[in-house]
Amino acid sequence: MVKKVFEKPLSWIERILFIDFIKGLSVTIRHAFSKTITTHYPYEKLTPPKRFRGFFGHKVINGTEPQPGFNEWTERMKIEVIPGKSRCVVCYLCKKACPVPQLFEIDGKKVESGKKVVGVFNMNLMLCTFCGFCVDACPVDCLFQSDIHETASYTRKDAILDLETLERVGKDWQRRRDNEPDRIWIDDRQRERLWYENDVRLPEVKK
Amino acid sequence: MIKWVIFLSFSLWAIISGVGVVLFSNPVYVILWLLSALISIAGIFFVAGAELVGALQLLIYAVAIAVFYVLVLTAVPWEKALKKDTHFRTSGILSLPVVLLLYVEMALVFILGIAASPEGKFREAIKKLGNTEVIGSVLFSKYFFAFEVVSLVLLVGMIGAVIIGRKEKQTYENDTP
Amino acid sequence: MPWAKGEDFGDLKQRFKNLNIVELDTETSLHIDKENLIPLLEAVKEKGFKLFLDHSVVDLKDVFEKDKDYRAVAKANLLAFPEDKLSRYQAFYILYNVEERKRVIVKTRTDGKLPTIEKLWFAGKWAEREAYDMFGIEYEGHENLARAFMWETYPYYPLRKDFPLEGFPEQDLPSLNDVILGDKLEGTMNYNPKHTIVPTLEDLEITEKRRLKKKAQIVLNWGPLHPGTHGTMWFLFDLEGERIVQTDVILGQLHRGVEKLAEHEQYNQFLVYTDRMDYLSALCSNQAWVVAVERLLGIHQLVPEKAKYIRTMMSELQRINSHLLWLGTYALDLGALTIFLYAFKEREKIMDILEGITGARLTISYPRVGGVRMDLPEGALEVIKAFIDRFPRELGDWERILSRNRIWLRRNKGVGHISREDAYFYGLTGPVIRGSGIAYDIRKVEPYDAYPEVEFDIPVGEVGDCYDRYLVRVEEMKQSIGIIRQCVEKLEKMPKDAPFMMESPDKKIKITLDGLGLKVPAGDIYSSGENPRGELGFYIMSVGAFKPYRVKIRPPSYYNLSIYPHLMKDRVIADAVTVLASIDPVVGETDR
Amino acid sequence: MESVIAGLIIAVIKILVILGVVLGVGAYLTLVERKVAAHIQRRPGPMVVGWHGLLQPLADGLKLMTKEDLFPRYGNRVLYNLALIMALVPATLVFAVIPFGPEFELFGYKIKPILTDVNVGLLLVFGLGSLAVYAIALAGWASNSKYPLIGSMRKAGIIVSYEVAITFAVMGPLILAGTLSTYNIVEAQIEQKLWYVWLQPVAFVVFMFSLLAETGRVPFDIQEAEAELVTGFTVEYGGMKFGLFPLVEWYVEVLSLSAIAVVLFLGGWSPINIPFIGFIDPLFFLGPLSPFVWFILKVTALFLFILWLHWTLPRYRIDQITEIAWKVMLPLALFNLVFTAIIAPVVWR
Amino acid sequence: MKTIPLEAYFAVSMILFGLGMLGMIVRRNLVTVLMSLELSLNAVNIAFVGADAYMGLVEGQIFALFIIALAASEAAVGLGIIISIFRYRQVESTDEITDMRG
Repeated sequence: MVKKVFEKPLSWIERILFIDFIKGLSVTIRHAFSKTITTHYPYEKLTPPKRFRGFFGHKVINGTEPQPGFNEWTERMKIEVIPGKSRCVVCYLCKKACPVPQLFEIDGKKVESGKKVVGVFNMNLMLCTFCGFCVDACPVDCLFQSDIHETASYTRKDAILDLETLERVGKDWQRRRDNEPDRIWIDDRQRERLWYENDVRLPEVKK
Repeated sequence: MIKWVIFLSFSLWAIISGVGVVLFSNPVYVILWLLSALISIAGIFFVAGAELVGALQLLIYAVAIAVFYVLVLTAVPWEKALKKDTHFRTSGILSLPVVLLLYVEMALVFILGIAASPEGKFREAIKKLGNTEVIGSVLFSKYFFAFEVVSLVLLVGMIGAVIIGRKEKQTYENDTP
Repeated sequence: MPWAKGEDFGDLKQRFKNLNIVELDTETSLHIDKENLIPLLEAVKEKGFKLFLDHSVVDLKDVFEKDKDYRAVAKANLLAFPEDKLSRYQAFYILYNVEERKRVIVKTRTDGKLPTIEKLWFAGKWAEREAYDMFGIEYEGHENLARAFMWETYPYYPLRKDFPLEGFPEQDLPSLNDVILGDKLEGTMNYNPKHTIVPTLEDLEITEKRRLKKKAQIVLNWGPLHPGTHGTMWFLFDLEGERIVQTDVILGQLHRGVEKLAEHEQYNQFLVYTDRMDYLSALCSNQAWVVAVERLLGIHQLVPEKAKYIRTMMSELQRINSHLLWLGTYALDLGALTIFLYAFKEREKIMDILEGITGARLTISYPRVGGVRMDLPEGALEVIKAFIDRFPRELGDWERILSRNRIWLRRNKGVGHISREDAYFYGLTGPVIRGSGIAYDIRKVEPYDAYPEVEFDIPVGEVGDCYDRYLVRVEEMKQSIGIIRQCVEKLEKMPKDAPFMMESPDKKIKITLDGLGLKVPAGDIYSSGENPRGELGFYIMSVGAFKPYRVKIRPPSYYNLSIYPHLMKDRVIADAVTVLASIDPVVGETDR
Repeated sequence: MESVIAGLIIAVIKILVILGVVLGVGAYLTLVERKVAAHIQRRPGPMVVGWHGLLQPLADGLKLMTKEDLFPRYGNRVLYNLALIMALVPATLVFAVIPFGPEFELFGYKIKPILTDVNVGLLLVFGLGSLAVYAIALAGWASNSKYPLIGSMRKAGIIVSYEVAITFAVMGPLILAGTLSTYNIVEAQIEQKLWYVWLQPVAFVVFMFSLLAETGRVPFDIQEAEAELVTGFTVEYGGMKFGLFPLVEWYVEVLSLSAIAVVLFLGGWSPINIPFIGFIDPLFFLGPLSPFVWFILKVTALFLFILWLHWTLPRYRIDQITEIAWKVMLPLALFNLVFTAIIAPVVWR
Repeated sequence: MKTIPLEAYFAVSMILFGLGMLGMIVRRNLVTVLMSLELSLNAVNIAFVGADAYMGLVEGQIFALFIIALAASEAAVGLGIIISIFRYRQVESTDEITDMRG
């Protein structure tokens, strides 16, 4: 229940023969002759896991929408379904769930058929905390967070994601990683460099 | 010839540094000039063939003693001291005749002393054994008592310095933010 | 539930006529008038409630203005003397009895003046400074009633209800783009250029001057940006040679008004800000907040077992993570440069795990009220198992370099000695109090999530110096490994599709993943979690709305730091880093 | 006259060689240190500039050269710059009395690979070596800032304390060799077929501790202790001026003092020595070059050992360091000196 | 190359000694007075060593060593006194200390 921590004092033999130093030195020399574990960052990059909360994107309509939710929501919000365009149904749930709702600027746009599509969808990432509440709130699996994490830019303007950028990120994501299994990470070979001592055995990736 | 050149340059250096010691007002510059004088005097010692004294001059004087001065100077707030004129001008001019008199007296003593000097009895030994060894043998036989007295004086000086420089620990009441 | 019972205070009832003992589901509180506050606190302290936990004030202005709220609050019996509508503030003092494991809240009402408790608990001195800073409460007899976070000339009291969240538009602050590129930004980028006033250099100078009397020749500014302070703390050392005569702490360099934000966020959304308080142990803070809200809702029993185990396991991983950073920087401060990178090597593995499971490395926001955000991904348990199998060996390596090294011993033993009485007096918690030999651990005292079901020991030190704190933290890492192992075993046995979010049986409380529309009934609670740095407590007062009425965070680092000036008396500068690192404050938490 | 000119030319060549080698090697030792530190910490170290970062010191130098030269407003500019010179000059001057190898003949001239074989070489080494105190004290004072002042005070205190210990520590080997000349000390060891480290282990340990202290290496690097004093007395220096101080302290001085340690305790240019057996030279195939290689190898080994210590140990506190100097190292060295002085004439000669 | 005459050593010694004396008289600051004293002591050392070199003796060098040793103790005690005066009286010039009560 309660454990007293204790270390016995240095003995005279240890003091005179510098045994404490020698022990430490033996550890460091062993490490000095082991493999290095670093990733040479700008030249090699790890693949972030699928759950990584990076830049935002809009998934586009390509037939993999969560059904029947998507159809219900398009009917309720009167949304025109255009393949290859954003799945957004202009429900404002993301804005409602956001701790900093000022960062969203969402507006619908009328098309000829009388229905609506999303017209404006700006996100100001300078205010964003990348918490993922908006992603949880999205009822049609449209808004998501991709693995893009190098987000530095020269001007503040670049920190605004508009609808075009979001759709581009989304298409890119759907092409690259949408079909991956929900696995802790997928780049076993890259992670091996850090984890080789730990002898990790992960179950095989199912394609 | 070369020896003369070296000796003269060292002497000149020493004298310039000595003038610097007297004239400069900032104590930190003064200690630097003193250091320079000490090093050049060590050079004169080397020219004179007194290697041990020269090396000890460097080791003890230039490093150990002068360092105390530097530490004292850098530890003490000098802003106030630097503002003031650091020379007694009038008394300095008044003292010049006295210094001149001193010079004359010293010159007299030196000239008379040279006339009555003994001839070198260790010259052969120095050539054979080297300076250091001869000094050691003479120091620890003939001047052993003086050596002991000097070491005692050093010890007393050290203890005295520690006692003088010690500071009573001040205690403060316990208030914290 | 570790709350004191009403009968414990039976004798006090006779002594104090106005004393009103209230027992709720969530807490036990003593209501007393202002005049009898100090005698009551003294009496309670004598009864064994020696450890000071927290003190602050609630501004009741909005409650009195809105009749509906007032009725709800009065019905829930949250107010001391609810009929008194003139006294605007309600002060509360949270105390703990270490021997009998009981907690109690003392509540009183005031209109702006309170007697000081600095003689009873030093930690109260700092709490009072904070309350003075945030509410403008005048403490009579307080020795150093300087503002805790804001600068000295700041005219407002930010946590009062009449101070708007956006502040007052008074001063032009052009955005960076305006200055450099001349851009006129439109749309979402168009910030309001008017802000509440910000400090000028003169203000900061006044702040620096208004401090305890200067005691020595040299005043060393240690911080706000200094590698030894682990963040942006500002220490002023009065030095005599290298000996420190007096220490002053100026906080507030990272003050972001988290408590004010909490009053304007929904319960679930505030999770994001708990990440940013103690950013080294975000998950533990998340868990503490989530548990507090669940207890306030009364649903903490209904959370699915899987979620509980996942939360426990992850927060123990986070604890190791945080202690690793502490170990690395501690060794770095004492000159052992290599341990820092060794610790970061293992920390990187934990980061990999956390990133794979939660999606973020630092600001995790993984738990949700009623469960966790996502189930564990494939392969997570295997990786964690591989990690905990290897980790004790690495820890042993570091201990071989450090624990019995003569230099390490000389730098740590006898430095920063905290006695048991001091630990109570300064309101210490976490490894700092355990280093002094007091087995105070919330995970045992008020167990939450899966902690009652796992076995672990509380490591305690004997002397209470830096070395004991070091050993305690190292031992805590080993205990965490044990907890994680038990959790992994349990989780492996659970079916893959077991629920990870709570489903309310009676649809009375609707809980969704995003927490939209989480309405909490009127009530208040003090609930705490064991963070790597100590007890992170949340005092939440709800008036039955979607947003909390008042959230007071008890930051462990803030009170742990309050002993620092005391410890630094008559030590040298080199010990300043040792002691500071062994207390291990995180500025995001002290300042909030 | 011709011999004088030849002597002068040889001296100039020696000076140039020593200066070039010392400063060049000093600069490249930064790379060695970074690589050693990196591998101890499981990193590869500099890898980008050149093959395995071989050109990194040049890039660093270029970066430092092109940096802005900052000067604190109320500092003393003369002393601020003088401190640099006073740090650099004595540190390189020490190499004047280090013998790199035995005497050899080239084009009919006998050349001793030592700049000046003074009778009192060792005293000079310590005299010059501790002139560095001035550089540090002045650097701290001239910066007009509190951190540099504290750092320089610390360092000056350490050097003054350990100068005493190191002087007493080298007395043992001096008594055994019977000379103060560095060249003759090595010759005496070769003659007596014994490294003095076997006879004077206590002196060696004291010497190594003092070496670490004087050069500000871990566990005595408190003058710069970045957690407490940022970088100590170099806080207010910028650009190449900032770069020169560590170069002098951490590399040139370590190099010179480890060379002295090799000369005094490890038999200078002699090959491996085993007591009662004599010298064993596995590098005999190098012929006349082997002594030089041995010397370089020994200095390198000592330097690497110092790096290894640096990246393993924590650091002491200032009061503990001076306490160790006066309460442990000085009594040990004195005891060793007295013991040697009593035993050596009876047993040794 | 002949040896340097004794007069040369004496001349240098005399000049430095005079400078040291002058410094001791003229200086207002306590520490610099002590420094001038050190300069005078060194001048004497030059005379001793020069005479030795001329005459082939070693006694002068031995006395130079004694002088160095005594200078060390003098510096220690003198600086100690100066520091304590600074600490208690906060003065920095010789004429401000008019009594011996510390």
